[in-house]
Amino acid sequence: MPPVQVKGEVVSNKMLGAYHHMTVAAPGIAEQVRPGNFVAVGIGGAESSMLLRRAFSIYTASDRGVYGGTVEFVFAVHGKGTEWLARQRAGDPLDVVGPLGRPFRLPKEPLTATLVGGGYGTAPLFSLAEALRGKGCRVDFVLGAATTDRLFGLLEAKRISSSVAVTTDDGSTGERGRVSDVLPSVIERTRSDIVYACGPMGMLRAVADIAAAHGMPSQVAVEESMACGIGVCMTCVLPVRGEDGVTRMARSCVEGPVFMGDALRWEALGTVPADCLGAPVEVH
Amino acid sequence: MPPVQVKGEVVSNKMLGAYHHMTVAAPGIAEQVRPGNFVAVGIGGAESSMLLRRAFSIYTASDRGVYGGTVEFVFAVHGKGTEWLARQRAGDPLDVVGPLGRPFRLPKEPLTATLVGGGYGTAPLFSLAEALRGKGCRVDFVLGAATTDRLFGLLEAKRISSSVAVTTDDGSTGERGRVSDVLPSVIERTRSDIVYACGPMGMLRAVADIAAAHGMPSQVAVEESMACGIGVCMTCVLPVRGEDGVTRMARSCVEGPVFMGDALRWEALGTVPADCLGAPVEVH
Amino acid sequence: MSETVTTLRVPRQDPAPLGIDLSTRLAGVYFPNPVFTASGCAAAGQELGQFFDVAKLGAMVTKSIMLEPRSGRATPRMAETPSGMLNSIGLQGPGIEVFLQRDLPWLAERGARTVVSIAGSSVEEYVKLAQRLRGKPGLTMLEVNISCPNVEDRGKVFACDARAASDVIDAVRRVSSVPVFAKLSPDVTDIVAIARSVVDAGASGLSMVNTLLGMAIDTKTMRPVLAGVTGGLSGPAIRPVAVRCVWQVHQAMPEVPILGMGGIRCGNDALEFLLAGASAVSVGTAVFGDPMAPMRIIDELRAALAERGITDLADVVGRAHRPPEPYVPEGPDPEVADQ
Amino acid sequence: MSETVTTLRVPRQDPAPLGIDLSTRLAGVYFPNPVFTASGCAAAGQELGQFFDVAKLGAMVTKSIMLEPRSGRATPRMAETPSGMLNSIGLQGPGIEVFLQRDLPWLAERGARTVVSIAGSSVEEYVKLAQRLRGKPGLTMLEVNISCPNVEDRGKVFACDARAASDVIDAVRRVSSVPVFAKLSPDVTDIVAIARSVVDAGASGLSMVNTLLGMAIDTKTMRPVLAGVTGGLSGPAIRPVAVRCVWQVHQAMPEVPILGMGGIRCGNDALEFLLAGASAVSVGTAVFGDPMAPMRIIDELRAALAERGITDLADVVGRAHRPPEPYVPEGPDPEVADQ
Ligand SMILES: Cc1cc2nc3c(=O)[nH]c(=O)nc-3n(C[C@H](O)[C@H](O)[C@H](O)COP(=O)(O)OP(=O)(O)OC[C@H]3O[C@@H](n4cnc5c(N)ncnc54)[C@H](O)[C@@H]3O)c2cc1C
Ligand SMILES: Cc1cc2nc3c(=O)[nH]c(=O)nc-3n(C[C@H](O)[C@H](O)[C@H](O)COP(=O)(O)OP(=O)(O)OC[C@H]3O[C@@H](n4cnc5c(N)ncnc54)[C@H](O)[C@@H]3O)c2cc1C
Ligand SMILES: Cc1cc2nc3c(=O)[nH]c(=O)nc-3n(C[C@H](O)[C@H](O)[C@H](O)COP(=O)(O)O)c2cc1C
Ligand SMILES: Cc1cc2nc3c(=O)[nH]c(=O)nc-3n(C[C@H](O)[C@H](O)[C@H](O)COP(=O)(O)O)c2cc1C
Ligand code: FES
Ligand code: FES
Repeated sequence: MPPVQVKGEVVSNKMLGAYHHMTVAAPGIAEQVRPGNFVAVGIGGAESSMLLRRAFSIYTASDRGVYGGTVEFVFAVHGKGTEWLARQRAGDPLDVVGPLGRPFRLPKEPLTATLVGGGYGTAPLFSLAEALRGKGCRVDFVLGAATTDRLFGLLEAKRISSSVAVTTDDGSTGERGRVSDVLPSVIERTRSDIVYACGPMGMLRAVADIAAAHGMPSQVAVEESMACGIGVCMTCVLPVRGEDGVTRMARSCVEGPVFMGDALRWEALGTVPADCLGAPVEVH
Repeated sequence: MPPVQVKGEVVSNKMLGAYHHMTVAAPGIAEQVRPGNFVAVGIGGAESSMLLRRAFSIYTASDRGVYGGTVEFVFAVHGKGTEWLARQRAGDPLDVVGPLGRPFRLPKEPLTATLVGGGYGTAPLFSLAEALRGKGCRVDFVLGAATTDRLFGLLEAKRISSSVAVTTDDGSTGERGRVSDVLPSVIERTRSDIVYACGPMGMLRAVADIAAAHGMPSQVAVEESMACGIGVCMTCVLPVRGEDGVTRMARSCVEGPVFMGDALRWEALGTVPADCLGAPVEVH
Repeated sequence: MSETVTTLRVPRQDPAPLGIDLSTRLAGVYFPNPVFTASGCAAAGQELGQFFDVAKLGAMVTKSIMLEPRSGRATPRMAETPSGMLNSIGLQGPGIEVFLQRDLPWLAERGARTVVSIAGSSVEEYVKLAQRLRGKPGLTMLEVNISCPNVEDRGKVFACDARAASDVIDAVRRVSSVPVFAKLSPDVTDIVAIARSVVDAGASGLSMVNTLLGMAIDTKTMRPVLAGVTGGLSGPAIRPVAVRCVWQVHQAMPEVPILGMGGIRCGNDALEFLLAGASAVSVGTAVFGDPMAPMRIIDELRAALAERGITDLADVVGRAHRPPEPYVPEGPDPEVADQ
Repeated sequence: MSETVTTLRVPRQDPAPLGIDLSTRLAGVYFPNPVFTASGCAAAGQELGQFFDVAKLGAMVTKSIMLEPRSGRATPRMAETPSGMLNSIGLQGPGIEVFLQRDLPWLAERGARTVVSIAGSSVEEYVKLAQRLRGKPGLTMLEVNISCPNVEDRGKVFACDARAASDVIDAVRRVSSVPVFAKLSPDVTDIVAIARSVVDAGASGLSMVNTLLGMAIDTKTMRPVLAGVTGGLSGPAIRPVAVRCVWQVHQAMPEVPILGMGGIRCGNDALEFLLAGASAVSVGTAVFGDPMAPMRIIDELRAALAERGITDLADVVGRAHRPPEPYVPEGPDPEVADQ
């Protein structure tokens, strides 16, 4: 199902701890959303000095309701664009493109899955959890954040999963520490078969390493700076090892944002590894 | 009294025929306003692609009231900036600099004055009329516009003047034609001593010519594209003959917008007349 | 070329609804409308094909292709700037062979007119690319991206040196089966001199302009934002510079067709380039913010011509160079200017 | 200079509240803070004096002055563009004699440090201007605007020719009583080459950059907006180009002091130029939108340094050229980057 561009409308924009929870009426998008997809939102209108869309993982989408299809996402104010977005109110127009990106892949058989979320990175994991449970999978959550106000969806996680482990850097909720501190025990306790994760790069890498160490597959949703979000600009690339064993600079907006944890060249992030296809040869 | 920069707030923004009537709480500005002054309004906020202020003649200013000082102006939607301004609602912030420009000069003695306004150009004439009447002058109005919905302040003009003549291009109100068609008869009927005018250049020129033909002085408020409005950029210049008989490119934002009708080099507008101080000498 | 022309006259290319003829010609090649994509801002068409029919474009201009696969540069590769953006992609691409197998046929099947942009690091590489592309179905024109470092001249960019630029163009046009457009960089002291040299070398036309060299520094990390340190500035921010380049070159060589680009975001922007002397335009960065931009701009341009009572696009090309028309509204406030 | 320095150390120059030292030196001259006005964007100070005390500026840079009075060009002289503006003023001004009688004394009385910008159409004119300014009270530095047509070379702009540029600078610095800064144009193929030539000719420092040549066409009248057809592009739109120029020149000649400018609108923008290698900055177009901009930018810059735990402005000059600090936040989302 191809992405569509929709002149949507803000239904609500609420503070949620340190984050904003945005609901947008975006008919045509909601219907097609799968867990792990994201939307790209236009910022500031035609006279804005900000040309580029901002990408947000879809928290949930519903194709029913008075507004026709709605899409919800959770965002942190980071810079000028999200500041503007935080100021938008119910009824304001919002230009949305989506659904974008490759979603999480679901297992054929009913497995035990551990879902790891960092900060707002937890947002896309709830629809994933539901899809997994729909396939008869067991779902356990590990949620982490710097502080409690950045811990997203704890109650919801408890409602829809078999167990939830929580960490915060300051220990204000759950264990003091990182998700990577508790993930191994969770995996072992639940005899997990697969790990799904979304959050900052540092966390994703730690999660992928742990999964690998336990000889299990992981899928991680990355966050790379994106200019277009639709695959035409080549700004959002990461070094990824393909089925054929060859590393390519892969576009995270169309080949991702969900990648297999063992396909990402973690050690080479932010570089072009020498063995990458078409890597620059030093001219002497 | 130097101009000030004020973080003001929109009190109201109402449609008025084809125009918008904007009231802004701008304490510090209102107190100093004199007839013919203008304000320069910031457009679109910090992330706007529009850097320059928009200039608007002050319709009226009041230093009393709940909002502290308020300033009112009347504007037509012309391009992107005024489109934005038209969207602003009560409570929205508005950055205003003012009062700017040289106001109309008032006569010492109680004279008979004809005030000529074209379209929204009528706006600054009401405070002028009050000031003139305060000095015991007789005030007559000549108002013109393309169509009735662009005729501003007809009732108010009737209330505060001895007579009002009206023209519209389409004849929908008053006489069909231009203000210049009726001005001579008004001048003669009222034995006017001086003419004040504000409106588009074409009208101002016609008014100044008629005043000159009647051997009487005129003051006209011009409208030139302005980048700064405070006298530092040199974009808003017009060829003006000084007391010393020498023509200079004068900044309409600080030496104007009000000029003596006979000082403006009408025939040379949009050019640099050869006899202008420092005019380019052809290099061969 | 006549073949191409006729085959392109089929209705689905929407020649001119509302009785307005948007068709244009570049070096004798017919295009049903003047709105093209910009190289590197539309990949090879498949992605935009999800949003609109690429055959509805005046032409599809493909990402500059090189002989071999290229990884491009490390990330971050982009930075947003006021009304613009910086990019330093480093010409990532699959190489000409994959392009010929996978991308060009896809475009040909859909009936898209395709302008293939080629990039090399030596005259020889450009020539090889042009040879591989000879007579390939779907190929309508070549755009030669000479804003590339010349390995044979200590990495000096071809486009910044009249001699190097014309060497490339001369060599390419000798082997090309289609018209050859030279894509110029605005980062030069005298754009007209460069334009002259490539036209003298046989360029059929000029694509103007490529990005301006710029950079941004992250005040948090206190380091350059881009891994490549400097990058190309694009978007509405550069439009005045791009329009000036088109104006100057059309002024100097009115007979040379120009594909204008740089910050086109709406129909009026496109019209500005046409008035300056461009016969067609490329829409680049605007696509990132609005994937439908090229289709929207075609409609807006058609409406803009209609408003002005113009029925033929050709009437606006270079028109700003003509003396002012009598009916220019006087005074700054059109609505009461008739007072 | 030592005199100047001491006299400038009086408290009302606000040396460094919050224990942050914003003072900087250009060619040995002390300035209490690095925020200057830009030539042509602050006239000669009187108008801005209504909004703030001009002595609080790092320095006041005056509108380029010529020998004789100048009417400048016809109107329209400006066009707003995306995040920028075009101007074609044509160096309107009263001439050096009026400037010396009326403007410079006004600035001197107020204790403002004044950088006088001079412009000429021949080497001789520049020299005469520098001679008239010799030892005048209030004169702190000369900025030589070489973005002017050279009547002796068919109107070719001095700044676009290394030879012409260095001829002017060499002649001026021989007669000047104060440091001489050469103001460079970004409209050149190789800014480093031009910079080198003027430094070799004896420039004490460089002002970078002047406006980019651009133009706009009014799609209603279908004619150029500016009476002068082309004009200078300024504002945030050009900042990435300006920062790149400063970066390249500082990279090549780290010892040469740079007055950086081009699109500075807030304290972070100023910091970006300092990190690129500028020792001070000029604020131009931003003043049109916000007359208080220079004062605001001083405060924002001080706050930005405080946030980063930097107490001395000198620590950020050119810092972006140094290898990255260890504590650079990883990942795109700082707030949970510590996960
Ligand atoms: C696939 C994907 C999913 C995302 N999901 C979420 C989410 O659910 N919630 C949330 O709060 N944020 C999310 N982000 C990050 C979000 O896109 C950025 O926080 C946002 O773009 C910052 O914009 P800004 O204008 O506030 O910051 P600025 O720094 O002003 O942005 C400047 C430019 O850099 C880009 N940029 C800056 N930071 C990031 C970043 N971290 N990732 C990508 N681009 C960036 C912007 O898109 C813009 O083009 C996601 C990013 C991606 C790529
Ligand atoms: C002293 C003075 C008083 C004015 N009083 C009024 C008033 O009371 N009511 C009213 O409706 N308009 C008034 N104007 C005109 C008003 O400033 C313009 O209509 C407005 O700037 C147009 O901005 P825009 O963004 O809508 O148009 P755009 O065309 O997008 O503006 C682009 C640029 O051109 C400038 N510009 C465009 N048209 C004009 C113009 N006619 N005059 C000056 N600058 C212009 C803008 O300031 C801006 O910098 C006045 C202008 C001046 C100089
Ligand atoms: C991300 C990006 C990649 C680009 N890649 C190329 C390229 O491969 N070849 C080329 O000739 N121009 C390339 N360009 C330049 C554009 O084709 C165009 O000339 C320039 O961006 C100005 O147009 P715009 O402002 O509409 O984007 C690229 C531009 C961008 C923004
Ligand atoms: C209206 C205007 C007039 C200018 N006049 C001059 C001038 O007389 N001399 C000069 O050296 N630069 C002049 N400049 C260039 C500025 O000094 C500055 O170099 C340029 O505008 C970039 O800075 P900014 O983006 O902060 O404006 C002028 C710029 C503007 C906008
Ligand atoms: S963001 Fe443009 S290709 Fe991914
Ligand atoms: S608008 Fe700047 S001097 Fe008048």
